[in-house]
Amino acid sequence: MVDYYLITEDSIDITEALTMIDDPATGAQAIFLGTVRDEYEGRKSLGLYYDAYPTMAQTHLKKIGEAMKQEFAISHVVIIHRIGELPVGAASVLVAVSAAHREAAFAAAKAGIDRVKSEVPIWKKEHWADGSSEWHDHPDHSGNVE
Amino acid sequence: MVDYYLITEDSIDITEALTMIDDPATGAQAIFLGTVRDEYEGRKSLGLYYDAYPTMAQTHLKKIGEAMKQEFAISHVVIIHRIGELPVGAASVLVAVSAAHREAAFAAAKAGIDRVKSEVPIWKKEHWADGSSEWHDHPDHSGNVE
Amino acid sequence: MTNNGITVLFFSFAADRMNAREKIYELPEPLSIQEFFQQYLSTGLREPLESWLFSVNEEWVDPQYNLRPGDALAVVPPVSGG
Amino acid sequence: MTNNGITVLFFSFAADRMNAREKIYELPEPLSIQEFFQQYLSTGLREPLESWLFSVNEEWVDPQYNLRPGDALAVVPPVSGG
Repeated sequence: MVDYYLITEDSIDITEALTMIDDPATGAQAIFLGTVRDEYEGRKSLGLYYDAYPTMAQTHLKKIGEAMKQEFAISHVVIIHRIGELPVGAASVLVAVSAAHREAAFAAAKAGIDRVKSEVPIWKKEHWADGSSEWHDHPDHSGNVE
Repeated sequence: MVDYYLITEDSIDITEALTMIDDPATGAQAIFLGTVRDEYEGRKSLGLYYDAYPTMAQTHLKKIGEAMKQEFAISHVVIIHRIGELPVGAASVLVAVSAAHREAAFAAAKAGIDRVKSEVPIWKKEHWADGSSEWHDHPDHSGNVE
Repeated sequence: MTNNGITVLFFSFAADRMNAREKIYELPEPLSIQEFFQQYLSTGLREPLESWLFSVNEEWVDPQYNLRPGDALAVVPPVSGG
Repeated sequence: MTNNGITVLFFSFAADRMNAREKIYELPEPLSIQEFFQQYLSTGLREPLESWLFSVNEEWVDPQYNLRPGDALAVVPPVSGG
């Protein structure tokens, strides 16, 4: 029955997150779990490196969670973003929400992950299967390797 | 990397469900977990008894999952509904979906739980804190105890 | 069960009203679900035909379905899972 | 760090281009972020001022912000988390 926001290099524990949002008054838990894919825009990938401004990113996760609680009829929020080197299949981000009813839980979780992806100072570098690497935010975008 | 549909009296293991929908090609997992609340329509509750037509209910869960895979760009589905006596806080239903992208994952999970709640032959009886019990589907609805 | 026996399944408050989750009925003549319901179930169930869904051998059927010996008929109240 | 030193943080491809995640600059005179960027960073970062967000001491600021000794300035590329 707490809200919790974390930037971490450790693996994400979804069971622990569910314990944190647990509340006898809530009947609906919506959870989004983002994992590292084996391809991006059709190109094979081995994994991602996540860079971050950790203190500011964590503060921003909290801002997002507090805004979610203002905007939606939800009870508790956990947002965790893992950083560092992540292989394909590893969980990079978790947004977990508990609410009395499912409509609010879904809407809040969706808004939460959208904002995490667009607002939090975190950057990812793709490790392509051909051995090169590329930042997703690099201005030369696709094909460039620096 | 399987689809899985189950009616069970055992507790729901979300970690196991995530393993089943796991796939290196998917980056988005949306999970809905329904739990037993401590009140219903403002009245204190101690828990729920879930009755079911188990074989038909499980067939129906599979139909719902297969329809979700037709309608949304998702990879794998797990739907589990627990039946029997459940105390407040226990998980009664899980819908877990993996997809390449989050929009499809959220839309499919939402559609899935909506259909589970409206279509599957499962019925719940509320155990009120005053010691009486009442079926949610009872025609006399609120206040009646049979 | 004799040649003309059908098994009927009850759930939720319907099982309470029938004091049974499962009953076997002997039908002296072929009946549709609608006819069977009026003759054998309506008094005990106390809700009209329109209140129920029916399945036979785990497939949804409408009340015009003609019951056959050995059928398992389920009398299904409005669902309330989740 | 002397009295006029500011710390500048770089991330992602900006850190690659600057060959550093953190640098300390000595400012002989007070400068806004915009002025500091043009004199000290634009050559190395190779992207115009408009490409970046800035924070000072972990609060977002605009490029008109006047840098003060001891400030920690972060040069923030478009985010790509999740």
